[in-house]
Amino acid sequence: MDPLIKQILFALLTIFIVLNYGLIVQGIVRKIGARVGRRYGIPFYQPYIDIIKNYSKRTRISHGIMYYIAPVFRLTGGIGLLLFIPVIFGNNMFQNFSFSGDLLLILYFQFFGVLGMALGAAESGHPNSAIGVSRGLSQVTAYELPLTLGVLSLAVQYNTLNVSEIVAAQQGGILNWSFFTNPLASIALLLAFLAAMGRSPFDVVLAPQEIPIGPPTEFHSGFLGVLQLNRAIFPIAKLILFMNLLFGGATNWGELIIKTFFIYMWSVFVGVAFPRFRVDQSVRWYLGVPLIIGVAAVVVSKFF
Amino acid sequence: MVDPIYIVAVLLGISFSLGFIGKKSENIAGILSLLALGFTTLVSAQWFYNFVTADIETYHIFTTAFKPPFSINLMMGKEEALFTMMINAIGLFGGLYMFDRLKAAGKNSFIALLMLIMGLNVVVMTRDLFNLFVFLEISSIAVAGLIVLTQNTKSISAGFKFMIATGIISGLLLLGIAFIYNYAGSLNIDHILTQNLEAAKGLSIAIFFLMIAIVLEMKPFPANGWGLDVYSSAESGVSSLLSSAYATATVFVLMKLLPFAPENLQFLIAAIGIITFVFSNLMGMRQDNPNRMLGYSSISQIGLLAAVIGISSVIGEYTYFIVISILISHFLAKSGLFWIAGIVKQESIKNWSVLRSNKLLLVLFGVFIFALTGLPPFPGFFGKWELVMHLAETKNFIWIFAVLIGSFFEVVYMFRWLGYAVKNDIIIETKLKAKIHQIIPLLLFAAAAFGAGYYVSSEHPYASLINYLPLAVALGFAFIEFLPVFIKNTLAIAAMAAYFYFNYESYNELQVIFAAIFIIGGILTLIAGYAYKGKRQGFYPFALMMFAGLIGLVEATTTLEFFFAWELMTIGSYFLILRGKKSIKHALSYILFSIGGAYLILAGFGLAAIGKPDISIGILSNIELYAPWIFGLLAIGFMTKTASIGLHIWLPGAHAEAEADVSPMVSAILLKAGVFGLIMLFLAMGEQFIGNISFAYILSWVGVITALMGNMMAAFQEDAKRLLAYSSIGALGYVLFGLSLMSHLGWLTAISFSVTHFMFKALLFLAIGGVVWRLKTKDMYKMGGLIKKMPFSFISVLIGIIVLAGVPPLTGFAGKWLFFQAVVEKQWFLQGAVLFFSGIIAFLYCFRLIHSIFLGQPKDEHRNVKEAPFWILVPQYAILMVIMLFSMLPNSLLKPIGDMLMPYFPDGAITWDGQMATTALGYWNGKTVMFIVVGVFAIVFGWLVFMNRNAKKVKQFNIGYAAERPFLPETTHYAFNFFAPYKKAIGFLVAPGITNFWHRVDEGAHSVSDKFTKIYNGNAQSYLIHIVAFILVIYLISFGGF
Amino acid sequence: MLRNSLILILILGLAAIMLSIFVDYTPKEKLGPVAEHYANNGKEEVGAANLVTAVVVTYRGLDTLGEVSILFLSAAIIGFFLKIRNEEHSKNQIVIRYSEILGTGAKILVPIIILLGAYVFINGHLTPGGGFQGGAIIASAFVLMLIALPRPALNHRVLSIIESFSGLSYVIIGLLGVFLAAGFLDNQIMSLGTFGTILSAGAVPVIYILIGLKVGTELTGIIGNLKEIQNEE
Amino acid sequence: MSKEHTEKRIVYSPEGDPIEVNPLQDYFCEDLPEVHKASSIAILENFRNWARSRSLWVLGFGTGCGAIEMRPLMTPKFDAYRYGIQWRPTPRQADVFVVSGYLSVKTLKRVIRTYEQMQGPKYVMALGSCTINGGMYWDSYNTINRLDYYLPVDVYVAGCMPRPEALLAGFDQLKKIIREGRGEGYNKYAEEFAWYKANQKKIIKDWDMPDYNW
Amino acid sequence: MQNIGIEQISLAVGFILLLIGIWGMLSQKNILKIIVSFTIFETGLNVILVVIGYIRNKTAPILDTTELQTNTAEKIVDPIPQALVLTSIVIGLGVTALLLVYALKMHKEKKSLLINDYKDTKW
Repeated sequence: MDPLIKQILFALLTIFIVLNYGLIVQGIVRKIGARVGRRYGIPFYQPYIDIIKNYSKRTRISHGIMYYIAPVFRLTGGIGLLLFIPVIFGNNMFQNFSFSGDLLLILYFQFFGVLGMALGAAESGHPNSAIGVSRGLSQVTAYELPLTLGVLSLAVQYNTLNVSEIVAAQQGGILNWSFFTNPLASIALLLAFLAAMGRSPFDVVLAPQEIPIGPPTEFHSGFLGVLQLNRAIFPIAKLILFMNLLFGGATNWGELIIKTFFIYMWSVFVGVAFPRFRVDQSVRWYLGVPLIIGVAAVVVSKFF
Repeated sequence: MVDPIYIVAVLLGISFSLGFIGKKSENIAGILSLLALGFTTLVSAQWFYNFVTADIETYHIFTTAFKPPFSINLMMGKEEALFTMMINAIGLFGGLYMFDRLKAAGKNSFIALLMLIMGLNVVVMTRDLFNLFVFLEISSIAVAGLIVLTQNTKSISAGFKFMIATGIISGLLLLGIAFIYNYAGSLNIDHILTQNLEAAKGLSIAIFFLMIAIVLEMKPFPANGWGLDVYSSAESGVSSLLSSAYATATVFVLMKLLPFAPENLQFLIAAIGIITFVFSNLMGMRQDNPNRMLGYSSISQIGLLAAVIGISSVIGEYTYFIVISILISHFLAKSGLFWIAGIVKQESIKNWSVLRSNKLLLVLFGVFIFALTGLPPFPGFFGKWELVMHLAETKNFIWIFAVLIGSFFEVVYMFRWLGYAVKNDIIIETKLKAKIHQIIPLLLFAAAAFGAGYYVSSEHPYASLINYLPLAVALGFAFIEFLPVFIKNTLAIAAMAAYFYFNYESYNELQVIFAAIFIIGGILTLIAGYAYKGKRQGFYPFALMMFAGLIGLVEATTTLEFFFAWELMTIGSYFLILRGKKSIKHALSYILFSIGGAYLILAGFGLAAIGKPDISIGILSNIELYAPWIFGLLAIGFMTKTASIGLHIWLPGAHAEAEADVSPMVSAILLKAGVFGLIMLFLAMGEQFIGNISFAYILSWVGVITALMGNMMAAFQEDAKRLLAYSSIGALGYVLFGLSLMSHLGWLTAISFSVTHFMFKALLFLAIGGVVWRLKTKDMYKMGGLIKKMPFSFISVLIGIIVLAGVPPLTGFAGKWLFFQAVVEKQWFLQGAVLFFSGIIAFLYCFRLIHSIFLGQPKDEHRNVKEAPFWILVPQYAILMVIMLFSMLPNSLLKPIGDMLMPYFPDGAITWDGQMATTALGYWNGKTVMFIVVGVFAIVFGWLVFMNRNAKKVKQFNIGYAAERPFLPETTHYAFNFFAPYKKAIGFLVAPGITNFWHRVDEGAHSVSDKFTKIYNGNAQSYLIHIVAFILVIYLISFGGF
Repeated sequence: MLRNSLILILILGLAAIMLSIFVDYTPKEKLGPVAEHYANNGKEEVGAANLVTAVVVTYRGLDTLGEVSILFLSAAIIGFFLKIRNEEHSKNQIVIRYSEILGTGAKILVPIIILLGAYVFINGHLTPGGGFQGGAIIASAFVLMLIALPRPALNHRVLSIIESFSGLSYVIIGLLGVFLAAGFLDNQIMSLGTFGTILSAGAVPVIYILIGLKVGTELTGIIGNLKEIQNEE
Repeated sequence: MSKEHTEKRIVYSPEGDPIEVNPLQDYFCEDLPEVHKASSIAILENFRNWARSRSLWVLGFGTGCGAIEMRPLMTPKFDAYRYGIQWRPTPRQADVFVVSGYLSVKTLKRVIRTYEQMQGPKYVMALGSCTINGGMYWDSYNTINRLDYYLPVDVYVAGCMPRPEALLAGFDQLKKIIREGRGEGYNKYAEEFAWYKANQKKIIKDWDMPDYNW
Repeated sequence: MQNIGIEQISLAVGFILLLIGIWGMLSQKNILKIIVSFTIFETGLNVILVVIGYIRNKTAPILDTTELQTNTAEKIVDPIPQALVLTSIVIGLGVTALLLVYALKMHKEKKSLLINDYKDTKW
């Protein structure tokens, strides 16, 4: 088989696995949230039904071309991000397209979807969308700072920006994980991760009552369906990235699922325990403790 | 050749014979006078010409049959020829200019004019002290007469002050002469000097009186209130005579008598001169009356000349060159400006907008202002250059500082004035008409200013290397201003293309890159100029002048050429910026920062040239002395152009208010001049240290903070072009940081980012310019929903912001990727993190830009707007093509730059494998990223189109609006204060501290200026007290006691 | 008070400077080099018995030309300075009372004074005096006339023609020196004549006559102008 | 907002040319709703209906006093989420409109607008006797009596007020209706649009919307 | 200072006149008095000039006797300062005349001869 075709097929397989895993984990997480609130909660497969329902809608309206293709940007951003991350360590095929670029490509490609989505939301002409985008972008700038410091710290530690190499360097035992070898960077990254997942207390972007879920407020039917697909893939891609950076990557899908699930749980636990921050609060918070930790991480890894 | 004695004889003869003429025949009197002056001008011109071309010997004129010292003799040397020529010319043309005024005052006023010129001629030529005194008296009495040409309280009291003051001064002069005679037994200058007189206290006091009287004639600070009052109240033509002729003669007298003065007195005179220069210019800043302002300027220029003459023993043989070039500039420009002031007749410079009704006068006004402030190609430029070079060579750094700060003050008020004339919105409904006899002198003097510049530069060993061709082409466009824009634009593009085509082979790679940004970029932005209708007067000469300066920078081989080009570019861009709306303030701050920066560069070059045989750029690379200083001065100088933090406040306004195609020119292209300078500097000087800290390290933080602050301020702007302007500040911060990394990757980033920044900033500014063109507003919140009206502009902006934000897969990412490779390699993580942070902030304003303008709710007013003009779109799409090419094939951009950098930074280069770039740390393949992204995008898009094939197209208010319906687009479009929460969180960072700082500096300088001017209280006696006190103080300093 | 003390301090300072000069001053014992040359050679070179005249008219002739120009210039300036009002207010002149005795006396004295003046400038190269002194004496005659007589018939036109004529002639004589003799203002365009007689010293007497005329008319003109202005009050 | 915003006005373009603005026409899509046929592939349609019935997104719009009875559905005691019932803040994403109780004329206008902004298939559930016959407000000058004059109601839940359990029963009923393919209320609305609109306009005096709010 | 003669006394008088003149110009408020002070100043200068040319026990430089015509240099005072003083006087005359006219004109403008009243141009 042509290696390229093979590669593409494996990429599709990756996407398929991640999509399903993402949807299920979404359902489970919501279930957990319900259980914390002493409810029974939705069935774990509810996200599937919601997506099918949304595709089954018969009417849809369009606000314009950017609105129309915004979900495409969003999903392309999610899938692309996934494809640029080496998923399974030691498996050539599940490296997907990570040969295209290193960690920096991944960090920057996140914004591809964000930007497209923001544009689509803006074109709907809904003020709440624009407010949401404003909040979202503001918050992004805040948490990217500790994130970058953490990543830079890791880059110093391993002297590379190649994700596969970072994973390789963490092999050989739990204590080799960056989480243990570089705790400061890990803390900075995990704090940044909270907002990156967009969960409480950093979910003011989507505040459902105040600005009816913000940017996607006008999206519906098939458009919303595409966005929901992305909501399944994109967090998992991020989780895989954090897993690769901090927790030694995964050598098989089982390991991947376990590790990412626990990383996800971190944000879930924080989310169910803390109320929502206002944007300025979250921005200030990120420019406080996490920033200091990030700076400390960089300084420590540079000089020690 | 005509004996110079005829100058005296003819002037006297004619003035005596005017008595024969009856009262009604003033015309004849006037014409006779002018003929006489014309004759004398020719005589001295002829002498000067022969001195220059034939190198003849100095000619001595003996009166009576006896040789000096027994009789009075005159001398005609090269200097005398030049000075008398200037004096006679100003007499002739000043007389012509004032012809109707003099005529109205009667034939006797012609006598005063002739006598003044005659007196000054003899003052210049004579070699006898007492004769000097007599003819100086003639001149000052003649001036006192001319002052009352217009008789009003002001002029009469000013004349009285003048007479009383000159009375005391000439009394002291006579006292000095008397006692010199007492000790020397002779009055002949040469004779006295050749005697070896024993140093008696009385003699030295006599010499002191002689010198101090001459210095007082030059109106030193603070004993000069009488002079200022004359300048501000006399007829403009008379002021021009006083400033140009009288002052010129006193300068010469000082040169002539300087050998009398002991060394410490010479330095004292120099000190007085430089203090006068600085303080008069400082006080000039608060002036509102043009004549008085010019008076301050005159006094300051003469003070500078006194300073130069005073330290001639230090400067050496170049004193003459410096004095002449500064003096000629002052002479031509000051007379021209006084004359124009006489035509305009406005008491306040704010009302000078009336000058706009007469284009010719406006142009002349600009020429004179530039000549006066010592900008190229006028002679003052070369004078200032040589002065600084020689002061540096002799390590008189405080003097350099004083010269530059004084010049800077002068620039402040001169350009404020120019700004008012070109742009102030006070409309005065009068059409300025200048009579032909007023225009001719102005035209001739303006032409002479250019000619003098050429002459002076040809006298200079390095200035003669300057390539004047681009400047000549630019000036040539001034003569075809009557042609329509289409032809001029085509010609301009053709000229630039031809220049590039014929020259690019002689450039090295670095030069090619920057020449390409400057020239090709220039051509691209010029294409947008086709969108303009009419003649677009005043655009092409300056645009081309700017490009001439830019290409001159690239081609410069000596520091002089570099500085020349730098100033040229500043002038051109200043006018381009001044063309914009409400630009008056911004253009002023632009020129102030530019000139301030240019002075720093000048000082840096001066220091660099210490002990070097020549001034080629190469000297920068082997500097033993003061290297950190030189580096610092030059770096700060260049950073004024790259608008680094602290020096950036000129940029937002200047770029934002400019026209649609000027904004990209100044923002995308012009800023790269600073980058080029920095590159040159770094290449030549490498890393420099203050103590243990590397300059590069400091600059890296400057760059980082610039990037952060620029981007953050951009996020909070309401004005689209201001937003882009702040974004330029941020982007140039990146470049500065890249350069300061001093590594292969850092430089690769900086240079490639310069290219990329050119592309996206030109794209964005053109696109936004097109929008502003149609919408006639720059406030983003007043726009909205324009995507449907201006889809092509939208695509430009979309691509532009994606590149700007550095989002893959477009070429902007290359810059970001390289940056972090470089940062990690260099291990400057904190800077890297802040840069990343500021890169994210770029998203804020990028989104805001596209959202507020193109998305959201369209406004009712804009329902019928059309797409931006075709010719503004053309360059955008040309740039888009290139962006796409570079995005697909990043190595087509990066590899040549990398190769170019190999000689300088051989380590840490990128290895290329097809489009795959690999560094020690990471890798990136632009092509596959592009394919993957496009592939995934296409599939998802197909899926979505299939799902949503029957989507219903709705209108702007069909939104779920909390069960209500929107009522007005204005209230529904969320765009004003878009990042309010963000501002709430970290808005304190963008408090306008730096702007406030500069405002305080400005206010402080003005209030100091105000305080100082208070000493001129208008009372004649106070002025006399100043004079006496001045004499006493100088005496005490010079003798250290009584 | 402050101002006056400041002035006093300044004057004391100046006085201190003057004192330094004064202390340093030693009376001359003999002539300086240039003066010595004049004393020894003046007779042969210029031929004027009055050495001061020799210096004034010949050796330092250019200064004298300047002096004449200054007077001329002052007169000219005063002329146009006062001119504007002249035209405006020439109607309402005030008649000043005068004394008959004074008037008659003046009429007698004026010609004599003029004669004296002429004598002084014609003999300027021989005896003390000269063009300036003679001119001043002539002018004093006119001043007397102006003060003593009610409506002095001062013809400014004539004055100005005499003034211009003498000035121009002076310049021309100066230039003749360039053509006929050694240089500008050389007195040897005419023969030096016999030392000590009226026709000696070459052009010096001629020049002094011209200067005398010129100074006389110029001073008269200045005073006449001032007087006219006063009449307008 | 006053009425003047619906009247024609003149604005001036940047060049100064006058532009006439007709708010109701210019800002809104004027097209009328269409009937959307169900897919002819029965199995596909059944699958979709199943999905629709298991994923009922309720618009969070409390129109009347009954809104207070919806809140308990989210609490642990009733937990409607387990039935696939969720609340959405925007009509665009909602499937079910619960008209909770009495409906004043003022609110009716908003309800109509919101309903029309939902995407089909969409369902209306009416709570309480007030929506059936006016209930205790039967003679109010300001409330409507019968909701189905104005909107196609799929399920009525009677009571004043119905308890949350009754609501759950109502949802259950709605699910059944949907699964049976009878949840076509929005098609009915499109078919008899003229009648509904006439009724609506008869009672709403200050009609300042387009006929159909897309 | 061993023998104070006529030269020193005259010189001192000259300087004192000079200083009185300057003092007058600096302190007198009346324009006419200022002009008078100026002439005093001029006179002082002229006195000084004459003093400079003076040589004790020598005669005027007028060679009207044959005795004077030989060895002239040892018998006469310096003629040059005398020539200079003539020029200086004439110049002083011209300036004074002009100043008086100025005073006249200023008085016409404001009907005042106080120098403090003429401060129209300043700063």
